[in-house]
Amino acid sequence: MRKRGLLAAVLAMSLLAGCGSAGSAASAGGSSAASAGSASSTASSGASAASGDTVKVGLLHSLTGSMAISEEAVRDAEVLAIKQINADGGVLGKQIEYVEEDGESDPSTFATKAEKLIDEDQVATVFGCWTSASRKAVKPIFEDYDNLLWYPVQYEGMEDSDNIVYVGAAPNQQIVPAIQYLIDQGYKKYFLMGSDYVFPRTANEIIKAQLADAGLEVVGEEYADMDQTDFSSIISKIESSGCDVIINTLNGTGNVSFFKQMAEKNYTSDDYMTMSFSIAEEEVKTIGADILKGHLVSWNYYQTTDTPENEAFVKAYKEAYGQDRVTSDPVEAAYDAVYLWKAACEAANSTDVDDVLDAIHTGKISFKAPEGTITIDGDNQHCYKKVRIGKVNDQGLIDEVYATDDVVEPDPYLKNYAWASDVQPVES
Amino acid sequence: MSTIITTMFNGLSLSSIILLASIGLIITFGLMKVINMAHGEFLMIGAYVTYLVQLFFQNFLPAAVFDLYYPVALVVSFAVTFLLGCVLEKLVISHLYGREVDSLLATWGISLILMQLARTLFGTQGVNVQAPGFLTGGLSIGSVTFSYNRIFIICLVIASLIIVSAVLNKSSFGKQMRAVIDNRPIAQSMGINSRRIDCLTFGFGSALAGLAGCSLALLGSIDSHLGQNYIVQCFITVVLGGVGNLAGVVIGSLIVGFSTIWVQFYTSSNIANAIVMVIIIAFLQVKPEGIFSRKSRALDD
Amino acid sequence: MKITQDKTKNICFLVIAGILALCPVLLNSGVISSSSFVTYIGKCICFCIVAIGLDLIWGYTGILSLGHGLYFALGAYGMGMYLKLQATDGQMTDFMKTGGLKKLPLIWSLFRTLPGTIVLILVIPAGIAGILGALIFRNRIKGVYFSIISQALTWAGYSLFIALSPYTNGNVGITEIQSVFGSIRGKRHFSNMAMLFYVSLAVLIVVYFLSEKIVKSKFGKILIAIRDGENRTYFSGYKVSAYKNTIYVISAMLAAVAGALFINFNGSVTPTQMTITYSITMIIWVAVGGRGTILGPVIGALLINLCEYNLSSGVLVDIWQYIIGGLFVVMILFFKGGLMGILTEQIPAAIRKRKASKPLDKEKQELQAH
Amino acid sequence: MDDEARTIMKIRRVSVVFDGFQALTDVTADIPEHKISFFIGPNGAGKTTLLDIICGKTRPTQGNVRLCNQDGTETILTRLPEYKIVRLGVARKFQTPSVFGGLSVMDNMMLSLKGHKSVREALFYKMTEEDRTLILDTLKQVGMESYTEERAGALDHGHKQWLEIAMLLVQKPQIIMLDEPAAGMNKDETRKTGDILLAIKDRCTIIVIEHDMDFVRQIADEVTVLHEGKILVKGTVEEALENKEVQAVYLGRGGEKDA
Repeated sequence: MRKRGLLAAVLAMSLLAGCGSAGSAASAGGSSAASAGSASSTASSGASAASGDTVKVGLLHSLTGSMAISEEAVRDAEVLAIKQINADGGVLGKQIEYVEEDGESDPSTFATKAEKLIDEDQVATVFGCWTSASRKAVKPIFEDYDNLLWYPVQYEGMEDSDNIVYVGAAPNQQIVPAIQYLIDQGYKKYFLMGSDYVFPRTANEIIKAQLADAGLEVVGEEYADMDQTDFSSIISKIESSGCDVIINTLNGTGNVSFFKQMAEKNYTSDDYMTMSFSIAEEEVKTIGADILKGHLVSWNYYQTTDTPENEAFVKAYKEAYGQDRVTSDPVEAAYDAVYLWKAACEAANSTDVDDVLDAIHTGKISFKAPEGTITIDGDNQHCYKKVRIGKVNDQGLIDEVYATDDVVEPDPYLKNYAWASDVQPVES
Repeated sequence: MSTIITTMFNGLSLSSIILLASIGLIITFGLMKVINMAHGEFLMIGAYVTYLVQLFFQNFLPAAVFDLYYPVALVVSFAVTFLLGCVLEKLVISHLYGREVDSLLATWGISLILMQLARTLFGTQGVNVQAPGFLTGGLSIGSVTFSYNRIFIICLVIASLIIVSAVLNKSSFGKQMRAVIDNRPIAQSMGINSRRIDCLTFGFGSALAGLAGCSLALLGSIDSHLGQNYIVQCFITVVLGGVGNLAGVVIGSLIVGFSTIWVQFYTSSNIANAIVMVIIIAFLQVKPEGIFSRKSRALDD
Repeated sequence: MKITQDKTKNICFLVIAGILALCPVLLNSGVISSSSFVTYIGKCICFCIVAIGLDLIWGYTGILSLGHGLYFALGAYGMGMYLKLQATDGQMTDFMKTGGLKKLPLIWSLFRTLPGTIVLILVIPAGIAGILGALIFRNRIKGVYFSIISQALTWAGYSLFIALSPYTNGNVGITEIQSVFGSIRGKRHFSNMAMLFYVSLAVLIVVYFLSEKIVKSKFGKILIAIRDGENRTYFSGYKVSAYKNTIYVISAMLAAVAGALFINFNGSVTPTQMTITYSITMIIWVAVGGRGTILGPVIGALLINLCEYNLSSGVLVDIWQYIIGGLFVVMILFFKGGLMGILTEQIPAAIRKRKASKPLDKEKQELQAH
Repeated sequence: MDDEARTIMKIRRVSVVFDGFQALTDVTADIPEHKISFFIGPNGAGKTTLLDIICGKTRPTQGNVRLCNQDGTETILTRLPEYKIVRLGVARKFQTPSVFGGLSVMDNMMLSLKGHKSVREALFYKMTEEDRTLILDTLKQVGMESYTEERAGALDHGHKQWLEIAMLLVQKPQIIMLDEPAAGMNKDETRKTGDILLAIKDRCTIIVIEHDMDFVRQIADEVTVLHEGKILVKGTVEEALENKEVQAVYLGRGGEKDA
């Protein structure tokens, strides 16, 4: 990871003249106040904020432990966005200086570090978290200190907080349409499989309700433990269930083991179609396109998404972190989050949390993102996003096979779905 | 019928995986009484070496010979982990003989370092090893499919078992090794270089882990956490089987493997983990000497 | 001479406790700028308590438990359930509903009142530890075998808490709760935080001197005897297994108390607290501080966690992993006594050597010459 | 030797098999009270195994060992856990000196005192004056009264041996079993050990395993020769030494051993 940082530094320097050094100082040095501060002032010499006047933001991801596998890429995207923004003058003329903390894949550490960032480092806002566990652990802290968290990952919904902006998809922007798509495709027998934690369990409750409403059959429901390496018994259960599609909510490493072991048994997407909610381009890379090709996934963004913004984004990302790296939905969402915050600050003409929140509550904060324009909903602080169903191709990229014509309104509690009444939380 | 066969095969292959992962421990833990918590990281190293060898074949050799990367990787990862094992022995383990608990803790520190090293070198994201042609897919008989890879692992386990017992019982190195383990001073007085033997023994144990890692690479993700997924099961298996006893560990792995598969058949994996542990504890109640049988005249060693 | 040394240790502890006690005051008077730091010190106090508990069984009795995270978490969950019920005023929680439960499970309803909760926080871990201990020690399973089994049990507990998601909220655990004294975050809740802080500190002081008393008693001597020669102790007419079991239960209860306090500071608990990694981290505190003394673990826990707090961020993340790993290895290899050992043995010994060797230097050189 | 000595322990038809190896075969013996009984024999004769059985470290495959109480009743030792056997007053010193190295001599003695063995008692135990005096007297017997605050681990071999003997004495046992007490001691130390044993003989029964024949001659009342797990001869030192078989199996090797 350090290596990457240095590599990034070298590339950035050669490519983006001065501000590269800001990036390098920051990304190689993860930013200690001094280095990034001084670097950024030299960086933007000539730009409006020559004074070296900066605004501090926090990055809070797992850089060690089991979750680092997923979260590193997201962090890289946030750093990239910060570097770009600094490169063209920063936020309200202020250079962004980021303070980075390691969540160590332990929600309690996330809580500690969140408090440290907000109260000790006095950051204006924090970009971070991946698992629902870490988000739930820091949520009350952001509320008590009245700070703002930008959460870049799709999640199970049933939540909204004044102090969190959810840039990833709500269930009705990923899970529900994906299931609808499968229903329309005429799949009859569904097998639900996920890692044994809260997102899959909640997601599956939603899916079961939706399928029940459509009068379709769930022929099996299985949960693998977090670091399970042998899936043979789950695969046997799939075989005997006679399902024709698998709804896969496994996370990270579980996916690798599962699909490799499906391939061991000569199964392809023709035998068992899968619809995955946690497989993005990175996972495809680690599992192998030869194994995954033809399988379905559901996101709001793919590296192949055809917009000029995306072209630029993918180019910048690869230049910064190496040609072998790929962009994915969470990566893009994390990248958007930084720009959305910038937009909010500019609308509020302040980086103060309350002003930023006021600006967000107008419901007019939006960003022309790689996935297309996304807008923050003024009430539940989720984003209006396009839904895209994709199919893995043999280059290991994901082709869009279906997309909503327009952005979908976020509905974290699935209030607009009659069948969801049972999965909605207790009114309190 | 087919479900029964499949279940049996699953049980067998899971057992073989566990056994393969723990076979190195039979040497380091069973014979040397060193609790190597970094054993899992040696699995990880084996897997990463496999990845590197594959990379080399992809980039520098014609596609025709690509499949050969795997046998090469087996050899290379054995060699690499052997050397690393020797280094580790010289630097750390050699200070820890007779201090079992301390060896457990110190090697855990080592495993922290090795994991971070993996992150530093290969990044946090997992890397992919593509199975060689002759190990992709499986052999279908009727409705049942036996994956070539699983069959290969079973063979590899049997092979390693034979190697180990041969080394221990036939080779002069094995004889010296057991001499040193039985009675260090006498062995030394007979002119055996015990420090060298220790080093080689530990290296051998680690190398077996590397070998295992090489085949685990085909089963799942290769990342800095690979080792952590196996370590607990490995140790409990060795303890269950009766430390230092090849046959015992084989039995142990079979118990763990089959009971896991069997319980998973009725519940979820997590419940299975819990239940299997309970089963093992219960078993140890009936047969604690499955854990240790010591015939030492010294009252406390 | 031994006596005076114990005295100085106790004085050292009281000094440390005094410094800790000052933190909220300093915060109030603005010397310490951030309340979050003081909250973290509060967490460290909890870590000190669990470290002392670990030292009682490892440092004194020679039983290495790799599973104390389990008891720590049990305590935290117990308190968490009470606090959660306060937050939902006794109603069932969202995750129960999502999990398909129709009404509040019985086990939860036991945690409605604070007194009941406190009792259960002590009784449940004690019960579990007692039963496990009885089974394991009866069979004379000891040394690394015990460590490995305790590790496996922790793993089982972890899996179980994940699997029983409707009751435990799976990997997310118990969140969105306030401390027993209400919210403690930010300057405006200073009084609550101070209250919680001083309660915890008081508990630590009590635990410290209680442990000192235990290890000085005949009971404590027997623990050391067990560590030095288990069978010999049997042949002196002591039922070793009973002693082991007792101290194991005590230290499990200490861990639970620590957990119960911890969740008040942390505001959430997850199964991560019962992972093996977390349990071994606790061992590091004891090893670095110095096993076999009650002061050592306190110092270790404070030192390591304060370093981690400041070092495991930004550029230092990677290096921190090397540091902590390396430090641990070095300590185990060369300084079995940890920092306390260095202070009370290595350094004095070195000084004595220096003094002794001065006149001998000549001879030394001659020896080297040959 | 006076024959009206009461039998305090009965060893009845004891056999032990360690996976296939017959360590003891059908051993039967009576231990007379207030006498020093020796078990001698070449290595592997099963001497230590016999002590292991008496004190509960090893369980016999067949037979049993009974303790004859003053009231005429008998307690079967071979069914009890070792710590209960100890509490009945059957104390043992092991071949390798095993004192509690981490504790002071005083604490070692204190732990060996009779009574206060349960967890609860141990937690609230306060040392009484008579306990203290008893300990000091006992230490005086082995000439270690000046060592009370030494760390037991720091003592030299001989002192460890004597401390361990003192730890047995302070238990006020009925029976003391010693496994090669003279091992690794020089002549003077050996003699001193012998004197100690003679001095305590009237207070308890002593069972000794030993190779050193001078030591045997010094203090033995009765000698039992074991060979390959069987009893060869039983009688006084002289009777034992005159026996042809004994000379054949033992003395030759014993001689070498002493040389």
